[in-house]
Amino acid sequence: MSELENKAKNDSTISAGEKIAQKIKDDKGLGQGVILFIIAFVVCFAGSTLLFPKLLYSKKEQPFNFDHYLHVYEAGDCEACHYLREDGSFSGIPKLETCMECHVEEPLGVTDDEVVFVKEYLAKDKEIPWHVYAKQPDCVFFSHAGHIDTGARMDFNECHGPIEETKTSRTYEENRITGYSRDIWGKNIFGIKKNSWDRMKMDDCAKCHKEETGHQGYCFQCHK
Amino acid sequence: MDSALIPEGAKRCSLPKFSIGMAIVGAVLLWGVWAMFLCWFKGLNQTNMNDYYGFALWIWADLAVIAVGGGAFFTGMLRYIFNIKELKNIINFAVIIGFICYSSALLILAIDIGQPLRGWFIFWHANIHSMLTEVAFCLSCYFAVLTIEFIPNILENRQANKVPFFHHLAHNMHGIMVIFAATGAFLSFFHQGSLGGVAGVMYGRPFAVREGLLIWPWTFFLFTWSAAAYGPSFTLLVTKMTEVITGKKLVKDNVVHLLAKISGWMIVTYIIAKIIDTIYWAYVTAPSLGFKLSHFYTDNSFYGYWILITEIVICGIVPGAILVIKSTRENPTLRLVAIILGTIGVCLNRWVMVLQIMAVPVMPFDTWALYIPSWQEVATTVLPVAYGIMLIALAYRYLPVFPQEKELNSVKPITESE
Amino acid sequence: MTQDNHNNAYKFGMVIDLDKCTGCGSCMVSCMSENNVPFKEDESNKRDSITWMRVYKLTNGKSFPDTEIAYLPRPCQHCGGEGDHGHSPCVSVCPATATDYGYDTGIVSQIYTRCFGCRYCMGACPYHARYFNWWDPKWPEGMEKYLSPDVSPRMRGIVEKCSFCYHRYQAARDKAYYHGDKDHIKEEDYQTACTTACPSNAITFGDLNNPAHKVHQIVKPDPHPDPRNHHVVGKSRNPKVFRLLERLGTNPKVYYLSEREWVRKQGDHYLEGEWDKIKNHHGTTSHG
Amino acid sequence: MQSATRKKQATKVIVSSVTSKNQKHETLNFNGELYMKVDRRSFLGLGLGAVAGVAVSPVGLKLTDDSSIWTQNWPWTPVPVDGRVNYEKSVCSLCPGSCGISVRKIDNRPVKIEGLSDYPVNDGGACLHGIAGLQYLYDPARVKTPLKKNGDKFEKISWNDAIALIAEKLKGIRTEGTPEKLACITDKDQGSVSGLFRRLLETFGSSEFYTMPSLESYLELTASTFHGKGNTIAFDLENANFVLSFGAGIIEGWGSPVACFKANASRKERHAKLYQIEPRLSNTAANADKWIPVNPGTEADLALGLCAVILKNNLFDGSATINFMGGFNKFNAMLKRDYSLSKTAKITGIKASEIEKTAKMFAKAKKPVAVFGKGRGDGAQSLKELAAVHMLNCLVGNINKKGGVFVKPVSQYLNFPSQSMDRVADAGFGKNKTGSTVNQLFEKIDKSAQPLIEALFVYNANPGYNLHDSKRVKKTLDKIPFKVSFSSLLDETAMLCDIILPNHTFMERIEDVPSGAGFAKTVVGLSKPIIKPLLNTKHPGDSVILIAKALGGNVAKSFEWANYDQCLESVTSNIWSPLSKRGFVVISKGVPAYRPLVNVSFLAQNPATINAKGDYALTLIPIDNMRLINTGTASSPFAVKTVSDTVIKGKDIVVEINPLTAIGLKDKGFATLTTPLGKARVKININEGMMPGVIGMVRGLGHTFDNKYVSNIGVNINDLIGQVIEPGSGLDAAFGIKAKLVAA
Repeated sequence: MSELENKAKNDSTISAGEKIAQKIKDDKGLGQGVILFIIAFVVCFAGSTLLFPKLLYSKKEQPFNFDHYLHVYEAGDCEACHYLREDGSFSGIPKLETCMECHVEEPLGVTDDEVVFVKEYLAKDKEIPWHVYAKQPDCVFFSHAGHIDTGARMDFNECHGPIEETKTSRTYEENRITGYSRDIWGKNIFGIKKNSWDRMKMDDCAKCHKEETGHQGYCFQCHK
Repeated sequence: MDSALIPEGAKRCSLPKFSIGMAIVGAVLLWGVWAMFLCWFKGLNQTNMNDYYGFALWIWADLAVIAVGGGAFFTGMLRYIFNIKELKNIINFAVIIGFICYSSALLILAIDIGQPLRGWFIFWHANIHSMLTEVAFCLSCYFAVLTIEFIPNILENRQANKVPFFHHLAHNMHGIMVIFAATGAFLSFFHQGSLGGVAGVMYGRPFAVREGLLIWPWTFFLFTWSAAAYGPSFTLLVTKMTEVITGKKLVKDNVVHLLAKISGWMIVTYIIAKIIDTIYWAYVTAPSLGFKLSHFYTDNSFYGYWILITEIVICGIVPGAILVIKSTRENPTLRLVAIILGTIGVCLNRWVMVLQIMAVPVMPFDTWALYIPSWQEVATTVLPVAYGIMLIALAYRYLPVFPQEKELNSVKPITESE
Repeated sequence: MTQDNHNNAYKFGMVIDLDKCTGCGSCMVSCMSENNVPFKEDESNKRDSITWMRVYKLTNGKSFPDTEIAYLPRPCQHCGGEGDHGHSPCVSVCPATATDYGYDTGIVSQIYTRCFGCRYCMGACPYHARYFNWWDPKWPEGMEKYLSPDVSPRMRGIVEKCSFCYHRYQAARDKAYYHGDKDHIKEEDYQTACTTACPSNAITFGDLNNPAHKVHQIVKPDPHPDPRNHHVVGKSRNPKVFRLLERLGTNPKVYYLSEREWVRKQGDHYLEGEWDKIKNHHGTTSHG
Repeated sequence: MQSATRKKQATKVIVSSVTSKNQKHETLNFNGELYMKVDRRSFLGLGLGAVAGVAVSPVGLKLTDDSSIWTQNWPWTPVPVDGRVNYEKSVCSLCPGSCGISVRKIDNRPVKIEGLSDYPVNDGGACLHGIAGLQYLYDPARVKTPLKKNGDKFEKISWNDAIALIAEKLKGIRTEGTPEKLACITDKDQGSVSGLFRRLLETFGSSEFYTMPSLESYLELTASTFHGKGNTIAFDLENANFVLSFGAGIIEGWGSPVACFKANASRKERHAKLYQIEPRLSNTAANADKWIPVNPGTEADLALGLCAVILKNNLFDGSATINFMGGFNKFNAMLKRDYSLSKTAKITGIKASEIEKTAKMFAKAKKPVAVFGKGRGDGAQSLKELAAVHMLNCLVGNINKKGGVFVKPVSQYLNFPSQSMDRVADAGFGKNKTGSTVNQLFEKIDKSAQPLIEALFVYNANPGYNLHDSKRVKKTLDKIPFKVSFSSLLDETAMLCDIILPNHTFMERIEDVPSGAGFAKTVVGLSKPIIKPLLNTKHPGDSVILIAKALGGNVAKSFEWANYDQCLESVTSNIWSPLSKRGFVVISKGVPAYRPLVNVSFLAQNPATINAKGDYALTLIPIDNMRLINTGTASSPFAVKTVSDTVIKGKDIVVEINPLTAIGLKDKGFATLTTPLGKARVKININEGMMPGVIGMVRGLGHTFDNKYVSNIGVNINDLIGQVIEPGSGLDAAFGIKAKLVAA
């Protein structure tokens, strides 16, 4: 007979009442168990909340630093580079061609970033592989025409934040599993939004649509 | 070696013998698991399903196991709500069979969908108009209920029961089981029904579509009814099989007779409803859409009139009659024939309500669709059977599933304690 | 916009002249190349071959030399569902809301990233307009460079179907926004790829609600429910026009036109003697 | 005391769980040890706490969500890059149709081909092959760089080396004083690239320039037989009100396909009629107002029988016969003798009353036109049939009338500068051509013991696939010592060549594309490079110029352009400005003004009808299916995908047969098809639309090159049909062949 069986046999000799009495006696340890529970809970909760995002997102630097502030100042407005085309589509991140409208032959400034730009891209006629913070996945159709001056007259800050004031390009964070930009899923792991541009998931679009138009929209409005 | 785990007073085969049996069934299980992984990693091209036969063997297996698993909810309802005392001697087993059937159904669904990692969208982005949403919710909830119903039986394992906490938990759970039985019956009513609704609401498919009550087509009620009717038959069938395999009498005849009688009357009433439904469909619903009954059954020998006759007469009226009449019901051979026919009947009904719907051409210029399942489909369909056998074997070996076992097989009678 | 507010909504539809259709296949290929439809080594099993637009061959069933053939192109029918309330056979059954009915356009969507591949919609669709991606889409090396960014390529394990080239509507709407007239999409600005490709001009596409559009003029849709079957709405008042399986009450937005009676009869099932009674009855006559 | 120890241990546990996150094992061991000492509840508390902590944190939810999003963005599913949409106009040169196309591009990437609106040929319409054109650009079977054959294998070679090698071989032939032993086969003789090949041959000293059989070649032959050399024929289908088609697949790719589709579609509005005469219920027959099934190969007899009815009933246009010459009376007498109504009915299998009715309808129609060219019009034809059908047009006087037949000179819009000929060139060019057609050329090479041809250029042609008895053609090709292929794809003929100079596809090159193939208007379009060449290929014009320059002497002198671009601009100087600006030039439209003479002498002799070879009971005939290309190129994967499973099933070809003749054969069953040339395993499609006694097999399958989507499917019907040369014309007139079909 195994040890387990013996033990079981012994235990079975104790009556149910005795067992309960024993249990109450043991309750001295209850407080300790609760404390351990709380401590383990807090440690694991905090650990996974703080550490997890660090593991989940890979950090990618932009090819070189881009000074939006300076460019807005020099070019006059955002539309100089990011504009709607005649067919109503949005130009997005400018191509080298657009950059060259100003940076014709010689650099206009003398920063290190501009040196990189000229040497690595302009001279080699290579498009700059920018990481796009606001990049939506392939299944999303987003009509800029429907949202900006031609449509809902929204301010670009509402989705992109005060990017025109930035002098440096922050690190781009990409979800290792999904390939999404962290800006899309949300800065905060709990999904708490401080600013309207902190997260651009479908529910955020739907919420605004619901508020503004009375209907969250049909699937095809934003999907392709 | 494992005798400490075996219920007291029960005789079980030796561990090596048991292990060999388990290994054989386990090999079949592994074959199924291998096919399952192929389907998950390579996609559903591993099957022979196609755009015409989008629902195939799996969905039939799914509906069939849920139908035969209906014994659990119905027996549970009779035991706990209608308080039919005799049934406590078979309720544990009915619950285990239900648990196996429902877990299998969920597993099959997880293989069947094209994107298993997105399966939870059915809950998260639920479309409340869809019968499948109703199925998914009720199925998952009822599976949870079955788990809860199963737990006390597990805790009654000889060793587990020695832990005071488990002992009391099991005891208390038994006490409140009526609540779960009621919940289970309610949930089961809806998901059995909504599985029937899956077909009945397809108004683009004249073979499937049925008129009905409120948002539910008649198939909704017919499915619930048929599961309640045939489920106990299946419970009896599995009990009989267990008895044959173990070579022991496990449930007293009066219990068996009672359940068979209930099943019989349910089958009879169901089959009357089914006949009325079929006649209404054949003479009113289908013709209103331009279809004659012959459209559905001729042109294809596989789905000929024989399937309708088999389902309703041979596997409906016949077992119903056998189980209703006392003399035939109490004849072990005839009873066995009846419960086998009944089980076949409900499975055939599910087959027709899933696959023939897919096969019948709807556009006038379209043709009949047929398909032969691939080995991966067969393996994954056999998988739950193997899993079921293993779980029943384990449960029988280590849990006091049959309260009457000792009494029926022991030299010295032991009074029952609960 | 609520479900009942159809007033300002478009109702895009199509009418296909089966006497002009030659079965040449331009619409099919135009659709495939417009919508990034993949292809695989063996496409001869038509039951696992993705063709959003599929051309069926109809015969009159007579023997040589009285045999006749007609071709019937079948895109997604964009059903309005019973009573044209938007509960299309497929939309109402999708458990995860991966397909919905756009009350603003009458177009039935399919969202590939939402679909989890239960295939219930395929079972519910009597037209076999829905296709499952049994395989991962694969292009020969380099050929993926011709893929259009307007339509996202699908992944395996999900259902896809004709979208009435919705991306062209999106583009037309963008253009309308740009030109400051977002509420009026011009007829020529939104045409599906099959329509523009058809060398026989057999396909006409436009807004069924707009009397200025050609589809409306050909179809003359009846705004009232069919008195004999209240599920059927939008029946054509042109006796040469029919819809597929109209009696089921799916209310498709794809109409077919033919002078040939045997072709029109193949659009639906009829019990003996029924056809002769109803063949010339089209819509109510109260509204012109 | 006991509790103090426990506390101490508990503290240790906490410390360990905080500090040793990276040392999981240790923690576990520690916990394991503790299990025995610390009571169960403490351990449970710790464990549950940890589980609850992780469970309540967003990790689980986020991972569940992310894993589903991962399935939505699988890295192996391509994501097309977005950009600026722009459209470029060009002309499709996949078939003689020459449709205008509009190519949608995203930045510089073409993504879609559509028909070009307002283009005089197709006005916005497009056929499936043109729309699928981008698949040819990225075809897996494309030749990526010049290749040289070494034994059974090809090896890469540089352009310079390839050109030098060709020049060396050719120089050798010239040194031996036999420049006429250089031959060239192209698809057509129109356009500047064909012009360059012809010029190369002439200045080299050879007249051995051949084109593959095509509708255009038949039109020119018919026109020269009736109306004198240098003419061609066009059909004004969009204005005709009664089209009597002798098997012409008007909606199966005949002529300029999209233009024909448009003309056919407008029939409904114009109340024009189409009568289709052919043994099979083709799509054209199905779409026609009337289908008249005719015994295969008796179309010429039927046409003559119709002529006989018209003459007998004096329904012909008397004023038209003024221009007749060459023995009209003799012709009439021949008809009376050989084509009485009953005789014609017997030969053709059509009821006499039907023949009579049709003839009368045709003659009495306002704008009738009789159209020849069975199927797509590029298959085997006999001159007798072409002439007999055309005679109907001549009789009803619809020549050069609206809605009739346009007889017009072959368009000469190119101005090549005069070429420099030396003694060798003059001598060689002066010699007689080996054969009058490419079929005859191969027959003569095959039968000759001496090598008649030393070197062969093949451009845009695939005789090794496309000519009847293609196995024999391939063997004959083997007898030619040096062959150069100018091909984009590694097709059947290219595989037999010694050098392959890969071409830019039509998407990558500039070229003048003249309309033809019986299209009423004469239009020259400009095909433009839509995308930079993807591979190490060249424009075929540039290849020719490079070879010419490498040959030196008078040949080089005749090719003094820097490159093809310059050549094109100069040879099209008359029209270059509008051509380059608008993309096309309409050279002629409307009814030609002149009234040509009609020489009936060919028919008056009543040339013999060519019968199908062999003595099996059934007749195998080719089917032209719009969804399959039947010339040298294989169809695109998209086109193959559209093909019905009653044509292709798996890798098998399906043949059509009437239930009356399908004795012992099951629908969808397998059978062995035997002809005097060979056997093939086929699947059966029992089809009421097929005439009893006839087996139909589609053209365009059975390719053998390296593209798994379109190759090695079915059989090439040309392997099963042997050529029968019509005496006099030199045409391969074997439209079908006798065959038997036995269940397999």
